[in-house]
Amino acid sequence: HLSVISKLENSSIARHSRQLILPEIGVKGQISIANTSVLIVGAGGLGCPSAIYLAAAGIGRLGIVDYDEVELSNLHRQVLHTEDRIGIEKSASVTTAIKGLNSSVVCIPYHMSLNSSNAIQVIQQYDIVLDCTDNVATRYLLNDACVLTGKPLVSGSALRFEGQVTVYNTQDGPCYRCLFPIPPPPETVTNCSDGGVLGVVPGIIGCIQALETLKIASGIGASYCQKLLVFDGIDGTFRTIKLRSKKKNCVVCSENPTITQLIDYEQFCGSKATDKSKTVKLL
Amino acid sequence: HLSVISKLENSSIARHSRQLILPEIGVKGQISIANTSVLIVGAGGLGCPSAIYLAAAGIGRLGIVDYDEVELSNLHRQVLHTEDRIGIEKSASVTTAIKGLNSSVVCIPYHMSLNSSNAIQVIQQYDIVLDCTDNVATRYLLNDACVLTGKPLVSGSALRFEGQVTVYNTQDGPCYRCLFPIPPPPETVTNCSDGGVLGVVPGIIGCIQALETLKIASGIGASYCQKLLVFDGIDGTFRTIKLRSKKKNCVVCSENPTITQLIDYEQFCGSKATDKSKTVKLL
Amino acid sequence: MAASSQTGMSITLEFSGGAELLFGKVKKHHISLDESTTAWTIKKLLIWVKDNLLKERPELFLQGETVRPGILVLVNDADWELLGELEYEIKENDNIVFISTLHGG
Amino acid sequence: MAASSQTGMSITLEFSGGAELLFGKVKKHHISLDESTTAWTIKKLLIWVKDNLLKERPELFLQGETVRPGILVLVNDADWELLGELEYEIKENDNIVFISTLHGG
Ligand SMILES: [Zn+2]
Ligand SMILES: [Zn+2]
Repeated sequence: HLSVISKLENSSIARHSRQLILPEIGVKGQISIANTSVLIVGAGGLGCPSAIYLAAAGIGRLGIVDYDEVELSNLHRQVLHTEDRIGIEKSASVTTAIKGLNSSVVCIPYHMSLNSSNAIQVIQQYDIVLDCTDNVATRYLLNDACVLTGKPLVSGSALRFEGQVTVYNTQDGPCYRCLFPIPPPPETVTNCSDGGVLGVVPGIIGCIQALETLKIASGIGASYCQKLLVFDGIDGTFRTIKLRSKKKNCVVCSENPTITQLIDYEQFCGSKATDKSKTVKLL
Repeated sequence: HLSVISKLENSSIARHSRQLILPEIGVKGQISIANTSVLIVGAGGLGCPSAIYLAAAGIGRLGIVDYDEVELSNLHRQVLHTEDRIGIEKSASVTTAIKGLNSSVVCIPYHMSLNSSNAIQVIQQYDIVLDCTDNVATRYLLNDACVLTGKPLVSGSALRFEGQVTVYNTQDGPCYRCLFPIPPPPETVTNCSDGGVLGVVPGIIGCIQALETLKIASGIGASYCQKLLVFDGIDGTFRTIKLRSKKKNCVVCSENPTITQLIDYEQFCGSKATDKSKTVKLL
Repeated sequence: MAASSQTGMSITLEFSGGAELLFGKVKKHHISLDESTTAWTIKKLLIWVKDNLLKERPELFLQGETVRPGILVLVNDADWELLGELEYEIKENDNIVFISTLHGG
Repeated sequence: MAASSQTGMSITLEFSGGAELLFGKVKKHHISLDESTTAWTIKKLLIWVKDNLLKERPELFLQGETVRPGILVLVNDADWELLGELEYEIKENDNIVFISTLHGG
C-alpha cells in the first residue's frame, strides 16, 4: 500500500505546476491524486493512453494487468510499446514507458489473466479500476469484482471508428449488470481482431478514461456516471446518453444480491476471456 | 520528398492488419496514408499525441517543428518526452519516440521557430499541417502560410479543462482569418503557463487532430471543416458548432486577397510567437 | 394534428456500434409510421423494423419480441428503461437509437 | 403568446473558453428579458449583459458595441455570422453562447 502523503515535494510542484494552478485541482487535488492507486486492466489500445496520462498527472500507484506479449500488429494502436519490445510482456513494456516519463509513480506489472480466483485479491489493493479489456467475460468479472469491493469502474471500449465510455458503480449510479443483466450472444460480439479498429479511436477513448479517473481522484467527480458517451469517429459526433438508475433487482449491486462472490464468467458469457478466439464450448 | 508507393510491404500489412480490414480504410486508404506527409508544428501537449498516433497509423513522413527544449514542467502533458531527455530539443525527443514505435516513418525534426521568412519553404514540403502551437502569432502565420500553399490546417488548442478543434482551408471551408479577421487583444490571451492545463485535455484534443488528419489522408474527409468542436472536460460535454463559410472579403483566402505573402505576425498580433512572455513592445 | 396523422408519424431511427451493419450499413433512417388504431409502442415498432428495414440475420438484432441482450435502446437520448421500454408510446419526431455495445480495446 | 411576453422572454446564455471568468465563473445563465417596444437584438443584449451580468473588466469582453476580437458568438449552436450578427432578433428559448477561443497547446 501507498504511504499517505500530506504535502508535495518540490520536484512534484515543479513537474505539476501547470495543473496545480488550476483552481479545480490545486495543491489539495494534487495531493489526492498522489494518494490514489489505479488498476488498469488491459495494456492495449485503451490501456496505453490511460496509463501514460495517469502517470503524467502524478497518480501515486498504477497496477497494469495483461496476460499477453507485444506483437507487431499491436503497434498501430498500443503506442506505449516499441518495436524492440516485441515479444516482451505487455505489462512490463507499459511499466518501462511509465518509468521513463515519471519515475516517481509506483508502477506494478501483473503478467496474468484476471479470473474469479484472483481478481478480488488484486482489485482490493486499488482505489479505482479501469476496464481497458477486449472481451465480454472479463467485463462482467471486473464489474462484479468492483461491486463486491466497492470500487468505481471506469469503462471504455472501441471498435472500428467507434468508442464508448461510462463509469460504473460510483456516485450511486448503475453497474454493468444493471444495464446488461444478460450477456450478449457470443456470435454478436465482434473484437478488434475480427472487426478492426483505427488506432487513434481507442486513443481518444483511453484519454477520456484517464480524465474521468483524475476527476474522481481529485474530488471533482466523474461526468459519465449514469451516462454513456458514444463517439462516432467517421461522423465526428459525440453523444451523451442518460442511463437508468441502479436496478432494484440487480443480481449483484442491489440490496439483496444473489451474486455475493465471483462466478465462472467464461461459462456465463459462453466466450473466452481473450480476444483471440470467440466462443467456448459449453459442456 | 517521399517516393510514391503503390503497394504495401508484408511488414506493413502485418503491422496495420487491424486498420486494413476497415472498409473505410482498406488497402487503398492505407497506401494513401503511407503516401501522405504531415507537418506538426509544436511538439508539446497537442503535438505529442498527434505525432505518435499518426506514426502508429503509418503516415509516410512526419515533420516535427519546435524551437524549445524539454523541461520537467512539460512532462505532465507532453508524454513523448522522458525524464532522461530533459534539456534535449523537443523535436529530437519526439523523433526518438516515433522511431521506437515505427521505424518505417520518415521523421524529420526541425529545431527552429517558424516565421515569415522560413514558413512557406518548410510547409510546401508537406501535404497537411497540424497547428499544435501555443500562441496567437504562430496561429495566424500558419493560417496564412497554409492558404498561400493550399494545405489543409488541422487546428487544436487546449487550456485548463477545455479544448477546441477545427480544420481550416479545406473542403471549401473558411480559414482562421475568416473567423478571426482581427487578432485578440494580447491581454485577453491566456497561455498554459499562466492559465494552467490538465495534461490529458490536450491529449484528447491531439488525438482528435490525428483522427481528422488520417481521415483527410485516407480520403474519408475531415468532420470539423466549417465546424468547431468545443470540449469542456469538467462537464464532460462535446459541442459541435456550425461555422460561417469562407468570407468573400477575407484578406487572405478570398478571390481578391490583399495578403499575398507572409507578414510580421508578432507585430500584427502585438505578442510574441512563444508562450514564455506575453506582449511585445510595438515601436 | 389531423394533417400529420393522415400522412403518418415521422420519426428517426439510428443504429450504431455495429447494429447498422444489419441495416445495409445505413446509420440514420427517416421513417413514417402509418396511422393506426392501436398506439405505436416500441414493441410494435420492432415488428415493423423487422419487416421493413432489417436486411439480414434478425437473430443478431431481435430475441423474442425485444432487442437481443447487449443492445441499448434510447429515446431522445435517454435510456428506454426510464420510459417504459417496450410499452413506450412513440410520438411524432421521436429519435430512437439502437446502440450495440462495444467490447473491444 | 401574450402570457410569455408579459413575464419576459426566457433565454439561456453560456460562456466558455475562459469568458465565464468575467461572469463570476458561472458558465450557464438562465435569464429573462423584459418586454420591450424595440426588438431584442444581440446588439441590445450585449448592453444588457454589460449592465446586468458582467462582473469585471468589460474591455476583456466588449469592444465598442460588439464583442472583442477572439470571441465567437453562437445562436443555437450556429455561428452568429450565419444569422445577421448584431442585428439578429432573439427569440424565446434561444441559447446564446460566447466562446473565447483558446490558443494554448
Ligand atoms: Zn447493478
Ligand atoms: Zn479566409
